[in-house]
Amino acid sequence: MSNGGNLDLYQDEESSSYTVKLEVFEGPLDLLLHLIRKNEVDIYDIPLSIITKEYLEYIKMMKELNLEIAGEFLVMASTLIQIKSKTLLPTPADEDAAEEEEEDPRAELVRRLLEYQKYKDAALSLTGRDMLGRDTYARSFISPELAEMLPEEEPVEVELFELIEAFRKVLDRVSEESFHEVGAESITIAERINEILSLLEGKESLLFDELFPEHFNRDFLIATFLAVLELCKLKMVKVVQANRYGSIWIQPAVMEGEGSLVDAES
Amino acid sequence: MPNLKSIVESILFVADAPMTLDRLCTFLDEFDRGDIRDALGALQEEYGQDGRGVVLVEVASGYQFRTPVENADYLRRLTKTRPVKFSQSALETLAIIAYRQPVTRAEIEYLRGVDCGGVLKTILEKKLIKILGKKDIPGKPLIYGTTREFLELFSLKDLRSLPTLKEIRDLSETASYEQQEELPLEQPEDDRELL
Amino acid sequence: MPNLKSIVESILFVADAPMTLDRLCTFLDEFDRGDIRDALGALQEEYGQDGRGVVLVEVASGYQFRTPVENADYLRRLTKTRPVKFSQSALETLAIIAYRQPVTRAEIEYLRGVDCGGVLKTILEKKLIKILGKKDIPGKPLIYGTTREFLELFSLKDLRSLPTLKEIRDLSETASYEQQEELPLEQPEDDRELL
Repeated sequence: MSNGGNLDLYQDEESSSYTVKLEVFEGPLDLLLHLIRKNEVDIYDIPLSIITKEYLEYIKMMKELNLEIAGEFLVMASTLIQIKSKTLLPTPADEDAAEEEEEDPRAELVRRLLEYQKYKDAALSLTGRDMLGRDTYARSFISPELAEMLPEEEPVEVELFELIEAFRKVLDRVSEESFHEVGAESITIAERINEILSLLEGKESLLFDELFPEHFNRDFLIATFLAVLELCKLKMVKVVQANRYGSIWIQPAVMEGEGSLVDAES
Repeated sequence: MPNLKSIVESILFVADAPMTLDRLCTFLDEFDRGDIRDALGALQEEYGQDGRGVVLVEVASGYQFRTPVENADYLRRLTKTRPVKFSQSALETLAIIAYRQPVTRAEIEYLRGVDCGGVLKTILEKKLIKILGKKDIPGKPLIYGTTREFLELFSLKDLRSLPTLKEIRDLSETASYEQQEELPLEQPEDDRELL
Repeated sequence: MPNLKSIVESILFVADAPMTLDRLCTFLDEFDRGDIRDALGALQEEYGQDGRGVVLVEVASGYQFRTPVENADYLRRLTKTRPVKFSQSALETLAIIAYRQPVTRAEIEYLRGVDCGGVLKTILEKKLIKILGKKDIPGKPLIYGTTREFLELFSLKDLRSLPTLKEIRDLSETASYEQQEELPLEQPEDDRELL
């Protein structure tokens, strides 16, 4: 394992864009570890007054430099203050409370700091390894020998994340396009009526929510809603709700009269 | 002291095209051209021995490691199981079907904005989607849905285990802390102005 | 009479990912598994000699030809892509996922103390982690784990070869190696005057 020196620990954008050099920390835990190490104090016996003061000074400095202060830093600030005020409380005198043998209010924080330091070290040892594409190289292309032979069958290799990303891209594109050009006529109420009816076909009921996919463009949602209203008006569906806050169900209103509802409609 | 023969061997190994002496010399400009040529010669001899599975051939455009012809039949077996990557259009189409099934070709094409006939055929052949039936609307278009093989490919228990788009969007958006209430920052003493 | 060592060498050479013994045996099903293992051993020895520009490493549960570390500087001139570099946040997140998988985003964020949505998306896109499914707890959060590409990137034979996490006793001498007892966290006494 070579080459551990090749690290670029603080390469986040923030670090370069300000003239005043302010060390960048990965988060409040990182900052706290830094302060503990800098003050050479015992992590199992953190002097909260010193550490809290310096922690808050750091945040103040970020503020003065107009750095965006991530919410986590503020949460930790309040946690520190809370812990500090807890340690200031007098130990309860009565025996009942004493028996409970309360944990040091700092204990949870110490556990988190130690745990975080463990993974910080693990991250460091990862970059110290022989990294593919930095310290060692492999043939990352299809050898000409193989390329010349056409595969006969093609198993597929794909990750779930790629599938979802693909869908997200489609939807991003669609809502943009429909916003600009496609317009309301692309999905007519009549189309949605037919679709709802075919969804209902052979079923006793359909969850109202199922008609409204989570992410779809506004026109689609409006058309769907109007289609349901229209179907109610035509007495082709019933909209029911089991109780006041329960789910809304759609049921075919005509159970008799055989034959497809959709045929009757179209 | 760098080992020139080893360096040339490494370079030829990772290069995806034949490498000329000239190009080698450009990359290794601190070395002598004659020494580089000698290194190539030594490598050719080493890889020229009988029974090697890799040989160093000199083609018109330079030097390249190749496999010997007598092993070609075995390599052909690799191509039979070589996993192919999905094209973006196949992925998009598959994703639309997964999330919108039952769905017609027209609906897919509306969402993608392009013809999908070819892609549909491909993923039908791979058995990742199937024809569920015909939609009872004028024209009676075919409707598509995903198959058991689809679930297996993505190690999904059922369709409900597909992550929702919201879960995926949340990944790129910020931060749970934004949902958080006012911070209890009033403290007794003098640090207050720091905040 | 086919030369098994030569065939294995050819296969490892053209394969674009580490090749497991199992896969080799599937491809070469007319050969004995023991013989294939022997061939691998002979190749490892051959490529393990000093001054070779190609070495045979065990990575991601398989075997792969790679270049030795000492030639990295020269190879960097060749590759158009800049060497991989990871931000501290990506590395920490990867480390947590590697050691604690399957793990949810909330668990990672608790451990790091910061939001990790953006980082997770980046390393998902780089295929270093993958979605393993959903955790069977309220809210059904997604769970993450590392991929074969993760092992390849950090030259790890498998997840078991990750170095053991070091327990920290004292920050000033970061990382003492020995395993540590229970944390002495209950100390009711006299810290109070420090405040």
